[in-house]
Amino acid sequence: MELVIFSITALIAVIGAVAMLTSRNAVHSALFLLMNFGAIAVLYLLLQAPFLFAVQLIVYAGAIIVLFLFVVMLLGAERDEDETNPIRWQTPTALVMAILLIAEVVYVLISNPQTTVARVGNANVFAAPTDIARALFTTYLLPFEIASFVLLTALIGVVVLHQRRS
Amino acid sequence: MLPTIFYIGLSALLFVIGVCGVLMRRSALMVFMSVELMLNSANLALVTFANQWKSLDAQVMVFFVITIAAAEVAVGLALLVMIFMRKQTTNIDSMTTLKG
Amino acid sequence: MNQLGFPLVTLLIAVPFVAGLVVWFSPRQAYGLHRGIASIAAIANVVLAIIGLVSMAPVAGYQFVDSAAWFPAIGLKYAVGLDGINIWMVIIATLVMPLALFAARTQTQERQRGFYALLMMLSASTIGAFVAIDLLLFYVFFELTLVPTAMLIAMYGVGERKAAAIKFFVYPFVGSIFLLVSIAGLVILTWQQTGVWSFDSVALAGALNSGAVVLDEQVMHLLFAGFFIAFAIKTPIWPFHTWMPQAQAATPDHGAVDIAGLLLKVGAFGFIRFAIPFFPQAMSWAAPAVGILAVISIIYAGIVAFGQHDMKVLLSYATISHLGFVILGIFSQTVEGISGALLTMINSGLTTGALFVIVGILARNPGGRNPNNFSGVWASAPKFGTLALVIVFASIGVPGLNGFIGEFLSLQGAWLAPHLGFGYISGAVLGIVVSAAYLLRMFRTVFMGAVSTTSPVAEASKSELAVLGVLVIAMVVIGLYPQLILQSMQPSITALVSGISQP
Amino acid sequence: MTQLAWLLVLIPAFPLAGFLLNAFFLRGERATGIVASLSIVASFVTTLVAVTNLAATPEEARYISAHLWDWLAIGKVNVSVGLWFDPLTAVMTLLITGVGALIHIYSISYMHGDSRPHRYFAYLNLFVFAMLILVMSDNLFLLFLGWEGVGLCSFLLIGHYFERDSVAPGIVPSEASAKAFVANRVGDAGLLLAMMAIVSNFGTLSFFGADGNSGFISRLTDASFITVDLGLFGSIGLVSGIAMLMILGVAGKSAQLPLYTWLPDAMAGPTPVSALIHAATMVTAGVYLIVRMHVAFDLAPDAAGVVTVIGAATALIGATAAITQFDIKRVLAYSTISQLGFMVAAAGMGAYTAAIFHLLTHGLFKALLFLGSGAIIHGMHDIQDMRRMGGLRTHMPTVYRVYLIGALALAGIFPLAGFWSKDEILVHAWYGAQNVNVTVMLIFASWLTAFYMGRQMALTFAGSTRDHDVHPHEQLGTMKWPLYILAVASALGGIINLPGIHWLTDWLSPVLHHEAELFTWSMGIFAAIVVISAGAIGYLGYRLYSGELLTQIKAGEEDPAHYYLGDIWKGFEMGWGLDYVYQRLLVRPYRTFSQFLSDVFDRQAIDGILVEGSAGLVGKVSQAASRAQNGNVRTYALVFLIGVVIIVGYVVIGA
Amino acid sequence: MAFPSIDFMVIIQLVIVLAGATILLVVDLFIPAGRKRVTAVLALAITIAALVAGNYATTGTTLSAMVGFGAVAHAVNTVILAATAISILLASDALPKQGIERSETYVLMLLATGGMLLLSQGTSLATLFLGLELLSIALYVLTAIAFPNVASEEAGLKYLIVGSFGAGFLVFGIALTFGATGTLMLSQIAENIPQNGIERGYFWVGVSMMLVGFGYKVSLVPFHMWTPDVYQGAPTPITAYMSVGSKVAGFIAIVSLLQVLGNELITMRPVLMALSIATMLVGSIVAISQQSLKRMLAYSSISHAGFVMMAILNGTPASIDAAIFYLTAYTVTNLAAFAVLMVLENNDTDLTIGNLSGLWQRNPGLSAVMALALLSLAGVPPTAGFFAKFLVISTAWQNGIAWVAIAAALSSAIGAFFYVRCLIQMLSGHSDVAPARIPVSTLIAVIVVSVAIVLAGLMPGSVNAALAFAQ
Repeated sequence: MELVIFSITALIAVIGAVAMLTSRNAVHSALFLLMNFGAIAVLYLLLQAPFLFAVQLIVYAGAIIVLFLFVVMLLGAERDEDETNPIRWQTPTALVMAILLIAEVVYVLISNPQTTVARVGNANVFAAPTDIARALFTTYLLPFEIASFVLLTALIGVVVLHQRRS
Repeated sequence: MLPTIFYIGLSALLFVIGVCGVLMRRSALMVFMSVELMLNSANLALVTFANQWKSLDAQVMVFFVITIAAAEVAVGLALLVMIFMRKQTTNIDSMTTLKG
Repeated sequence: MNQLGFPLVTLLIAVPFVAGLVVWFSPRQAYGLHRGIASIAAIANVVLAIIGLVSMAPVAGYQFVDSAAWFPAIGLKYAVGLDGINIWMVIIATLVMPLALFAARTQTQERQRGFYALLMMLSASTIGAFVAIDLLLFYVFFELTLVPTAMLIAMYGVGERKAAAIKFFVYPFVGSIFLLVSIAGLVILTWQQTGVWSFDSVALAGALNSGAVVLDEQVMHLLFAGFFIAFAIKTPIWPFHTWMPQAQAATPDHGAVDIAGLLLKVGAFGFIRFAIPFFPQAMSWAAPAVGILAVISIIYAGIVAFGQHDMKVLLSYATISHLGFVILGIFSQTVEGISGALLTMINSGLTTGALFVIVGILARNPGGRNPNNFSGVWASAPKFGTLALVIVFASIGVPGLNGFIGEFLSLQGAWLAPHLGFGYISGAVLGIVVSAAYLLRMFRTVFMGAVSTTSPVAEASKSELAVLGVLVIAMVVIGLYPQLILQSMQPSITALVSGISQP
Repeated sequence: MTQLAWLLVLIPAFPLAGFLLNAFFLRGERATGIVASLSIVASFVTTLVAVTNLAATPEEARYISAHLWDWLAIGKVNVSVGLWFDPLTAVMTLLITGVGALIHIYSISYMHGDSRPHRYFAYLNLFVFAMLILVMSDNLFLLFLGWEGVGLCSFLLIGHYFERDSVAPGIVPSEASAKAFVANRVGDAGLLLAMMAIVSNFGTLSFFGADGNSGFISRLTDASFITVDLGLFGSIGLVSGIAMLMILGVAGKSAQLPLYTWLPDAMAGPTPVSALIHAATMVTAGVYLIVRMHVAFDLAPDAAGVVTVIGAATALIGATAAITQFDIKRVLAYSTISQLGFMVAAAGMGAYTAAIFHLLTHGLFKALLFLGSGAIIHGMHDIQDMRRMGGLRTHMPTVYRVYLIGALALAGIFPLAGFWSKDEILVHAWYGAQNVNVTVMLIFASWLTAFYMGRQMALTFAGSTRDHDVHPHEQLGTMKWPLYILAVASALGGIINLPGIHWLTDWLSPVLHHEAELFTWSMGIFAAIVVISAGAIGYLGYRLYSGELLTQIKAGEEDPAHYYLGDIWKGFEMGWGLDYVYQRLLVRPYRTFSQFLSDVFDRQAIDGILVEGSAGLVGKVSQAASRAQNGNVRTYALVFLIGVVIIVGYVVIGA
Repeated sequence: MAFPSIDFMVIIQLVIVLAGATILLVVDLFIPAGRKRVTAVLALAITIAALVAGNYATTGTTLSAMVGFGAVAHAVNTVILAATAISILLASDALPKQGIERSETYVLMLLATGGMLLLSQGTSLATLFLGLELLSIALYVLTAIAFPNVASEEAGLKYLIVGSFGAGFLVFGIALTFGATGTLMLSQIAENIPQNGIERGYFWVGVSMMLVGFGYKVSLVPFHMWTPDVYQGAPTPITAYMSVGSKVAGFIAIVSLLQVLGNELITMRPVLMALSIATMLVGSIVAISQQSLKRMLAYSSISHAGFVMMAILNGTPASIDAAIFYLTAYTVTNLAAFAVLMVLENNDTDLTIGNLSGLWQRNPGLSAVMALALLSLAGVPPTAGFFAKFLVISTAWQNGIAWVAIAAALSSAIGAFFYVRCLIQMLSGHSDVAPARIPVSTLIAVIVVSVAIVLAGLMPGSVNAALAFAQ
């Protein structure tokens, strides 16, 4: 059962990713990315992370993708890559490297003697949002604050970059 | 009860696809999307491990990563829009005045 | 504090350095002041050096040592001192400064402030390199000498001064970096085996010779290679010599820079001071190859000098040729050879310095620096001509004058050395023929023949004649009584050769 | 030091003092001349005193030594500045100071009106000083000082007229002087090597040491068996190696094969200089060296053989060249080379006494001839070309007489000095060494000697003057007395070693340990044959050139003999073309080579390829790398990824 | 999970800087447009306050061991804050000259500084990650702050793309490391490094990816390619700031990362050596063919990064001290060089070597400073650069890794060439440009750094004293 759900969602995620990678139109890519994010959200659920499931949907699907779409529409930059690629060897080299990287990861995953097959998904620990909140405000207080500073920085940045020259 | 490596393999695959996106797409927008994909796959791995180790830390980490991702996208898009206003393109191949 | 009760050696460095600073920050128009301060400092330094010489005990090892902690974290000390070997380098290094200042009298006043300041800095750093006991301190001065010289060439030079200055700086610098690597290696390896961070050359030599530190051959050769590259380029030995003629072609005509740079024999000195006590086996191991290079330098530089049309370049090749003898003497690792090498360095300081003064005097005339533009100077300026004659023959190496003794001893030492032998000498001895060839050619073209109508040379001024005369007297004295110098070297050199680390 | 030692010091001290005075204080022509001459005369007198004192010393330890100061004391190199006065030194010193004094006096009027008389006399004094050091030094190192010192002085004196672009016959003084010095330098290199070999093997350069037999010479015998391995060149006995190296020095200084070419050009100097330096004294230094080192040559027969051959060959070559010359001084120059060949050959054959004997007599009559020719040149207003002379017998009778004596002496006509000395050499060659080839060569050479002297007499004095726009006159002034004295000396000089009397042999025996061979009738006959034949050939030469040939010879034209002998004659005239060969094979290639090295090799190969080249290589790499920096961020990311792949790959495989 | 005990004295500097930034942001609103220099002064005051506060900070960790403070952190914070102070001084003159009247610059600089401090003090991967991002995002904006200058915008975008690319790797690395060890705490990671099994694979891939994630920040080859473009495009004061600040911070992060490995460092050493050698050589080689001074300095900073790498790949305390010494020397030297550039460049011209000619006649003082900086970069005694170079080279010998030392020698040999070329150009050339005027605060900054260079060269011990090493 678990495996089935995993397989389906995984498939969707990969398809979404590949489609995003290949589709010529930025809007389509954004939508495929949305699909991928959704699939990943489902996986979060499988992994007993409901809070992150929510965050994923809200922040990514709700905010970031919308932001992307918004910008794409605003700029009308759907098809910005139609002129020919100036660097011919770029794509093939990139693919080769990507495959190599995959190969390395796969090597890591399969080569090692499976002393104990780590498993995930048993239900006895359910990371409730409250636990995460508590963690955020106790153990991870400082990182939390810093995250806020990061957002502040981004805020200032965006404002600065778009203030008109006086 | 799935082995961890299923999830890790998936996240790795997605990560690499994201990497390919950064390397192969020429619209800065697409590049940002690919970066988002990379971060997401990393998140997936984190969550997986969180579950494997029965530890919250990783989930908190994911939370932070999402935050950062948002911030980066915000700044990035702001820059991009600013540049687009002058260049009328988001294609990073056209941004090679600095070189050598 | 030393037996004198005042930091003699430190003063030797400090006096010109401070003088340089003062000149540098003095008002641009105070021409008299620039020259005055510089001259006073130079004279004072000579006096100091002579005090050191006379109050020196005839024993091996450093005297008048000034020592102070510098960078305790790595056991770095500021330690300077004099011994039989470097005292004479210091003497000459101080003596050439007044000579250089004398030659610099034709420097245009408007641009003389920085010139004198840099000259003083050069003198300070040169002396520093000679008196340093601490290895890294030596290195500091060793590289410091590059800066003022390169600046002098770049700012006051003639012709291709930019390229010359860059090459002058970079080429030896490249070598010296490998020296730095070797120093680091030596110190670290010593530290790992003895647990002591020390740059004290005496202590290091002691540790290496007493077997307290054992380097396996590979590492030893590697370290020695670092020392060798640095010193070989700085000396210079063929084929690392090309920076030198180019630099000297670009120095100002009056030759002050060349004279001040003459005692920049830090490279050859470094071989004696550090390479021999640290790596005697490696020296012997390398000697056959280096000997060949030295012989090539002697003959090659002699032949090239014969073809020169610029007297300064000719002289710089002559210097390279002399240094070939020096290197032979040093790598013989015999008492005779090392004494000869030191003596040859001193002589080349005196003789070539005098020759640069002569070229400076000639270069005032329309003829410039090309010997073919002159003729019959001996007739139009008899006194000048005769002095020039003696100096030329001193440089050729006629017995009775200083040049011969040094060369003879170097060659004799090399002959006695087990790893060199007469094969090298029979090659090197050709050097005395070619030197006669190129120097006599220059003398013949410039001083003999009918008096040139295009650029007749007037008799040199009283002061010039006086200066040259004094130099000539010095040459004759050294030539007839070299023991004057050699005796004071003996204890140190004997100790050096017998491998005893000096206390 | 004993008074005798101080006496010794005085001998060179006088000329030195004269030199210093002339160099720094005196300027007037007369003053300088007189001071210079007086200093040499004083030195001569001192020498006489010293000799008498020497004669008083016991036979087995017949030497006076004076140790002045330690010159070098480094490791194995221990050299002192010390003088050594033994019979050999005595005769050399007498010759140097005696002839020197005469030539100084002669110079006073010869150099009258010269632009730089003080320089001339200063150099002359300096030369005598150096020459005295050469012969009086008690060690090889100091000898080398004198050796190079005389070379220096010869450089200075040949170049005395340095501002002239050319003197007769078409020599550039500055070039000639440089040539002489460099040629000598080649020889000196050999001597230098010999010195180092001696130091390395014997640890001393002193000939005899303080006690007379602790020097290296006494130890040569023990070292005679040592051989040195020369790698590719096989191996050679130590002693003969040293001797061979010395031969190089001898060849340079005494103008032997293959280095004699500098001597004819050295005639660019004033004639008295030629007389003193290039005839009487300096050029004989080589012979002196061989005799001084005779132990080494006795121990090294191969080296001695080389010496003999060189000497004989040089004698022959010099003579043949002398036949053909028209410049009055060049004739004498080549004759000097040839006579030096006689001496060297004699020394090589072990006839050291004979060599010294000939050295002395030759010093006398060659000096006489040079001074005579000087007088002629002076009288002919600096014309040296014999084709423009002739008939001078009437114009300068005095010169004619003395010159005739000198010529006969040189030709070896009985009973003049030359006869005895040359004859002793020939006799030794035939009876002593029994070396037929050498004997024949030497005899032939002496015939030629007679011939060219006859020719010269004819061309110069016989007949009537050929060039009518010169008006020869004879006004000798102080030149007169030296000529007379030398004439007498060269007439009677033979006495000192007549067969049966042989004072010289006895005098030198403490040094050379030679007993005079007893005189046999066969020797007498041999000598008679030689001398008669020589006389005949000499007269033939005189007849030929004073007879009908005399009318054919005109200024600037070839010798009639050239018509018969053609290029052979020309070759003789060029001194067998050795000079030409050197010009073509050594000097010019050297010039080109050095130009090539300095302009091409040094700049382009060493600096251009090694230095700039490596720098340029880095530059190329740099440009390539900075082109890879194409400004496209995707490429940056790609390179980034490549890095990641490599690193991850390494750790995955490695860990 | 109780509320953690907070010892503010541990993070006092961080608190001052970040709080100061926030306050300054508000205060800035009430400062009229013409007098933005006041903002600069305030920012400077905040930085100096933080600098001083360092002496009162207490050693230890706090906030549930998310951050810590120690000798090394103190030293590094001092360098970072000093660099920030100098940069602010310089910016306050240079930015207005270039027509960039944006007082937020100082706020952003303070925020970036906060990020750096976090990198030096962080003891958890989370903290390090956030610190890095805080630093990066601030720097993206600062780089592009010279808009509408095209170069500046382009540089900003490139930096952002490469930066987020690197961030992706960092996060993935963190994920894997967590997967291998089950914790984000550096100390605990160090304790349970998996010895076998798949976890070991996770661990090493994770560590190397984190190395990459930090390595791009200090521009190790081959993650360096953004550096020249960004340095050239960014406004010079910002270039100066990031060339020193983010390098120091990034390296200290790498140091704490490598210390986690402990003995396992051996496994990583070949990689680190390769990185170091490549960085040293590529940096100096490519620098030769640069005409733009900023680009040249960018490449030179790359090769210097290689030198620092050479020191820290030993992992011994001594070598880390050497690395910090090197970073200090490099910081002051680079600041001096950039300061001179700022004085020379007017509005937004990109200076080339040619612009240096005749500087000696025009501004003797200025060219003296430049000469000092160049000599120090080349490592000529007696300047800070010399001892730095010597110390790192000697650390290379400690593990018998002479090859890195030789590569270092080659690199600085090549480097010497273009430094000296600038020097000679400056001394010998002639030009009829009017002498540049040195503004007051720049003058102060220049004097400070020059004194520092000479002092560190003549009395290297003083550096250790200033940074309070436990030598």
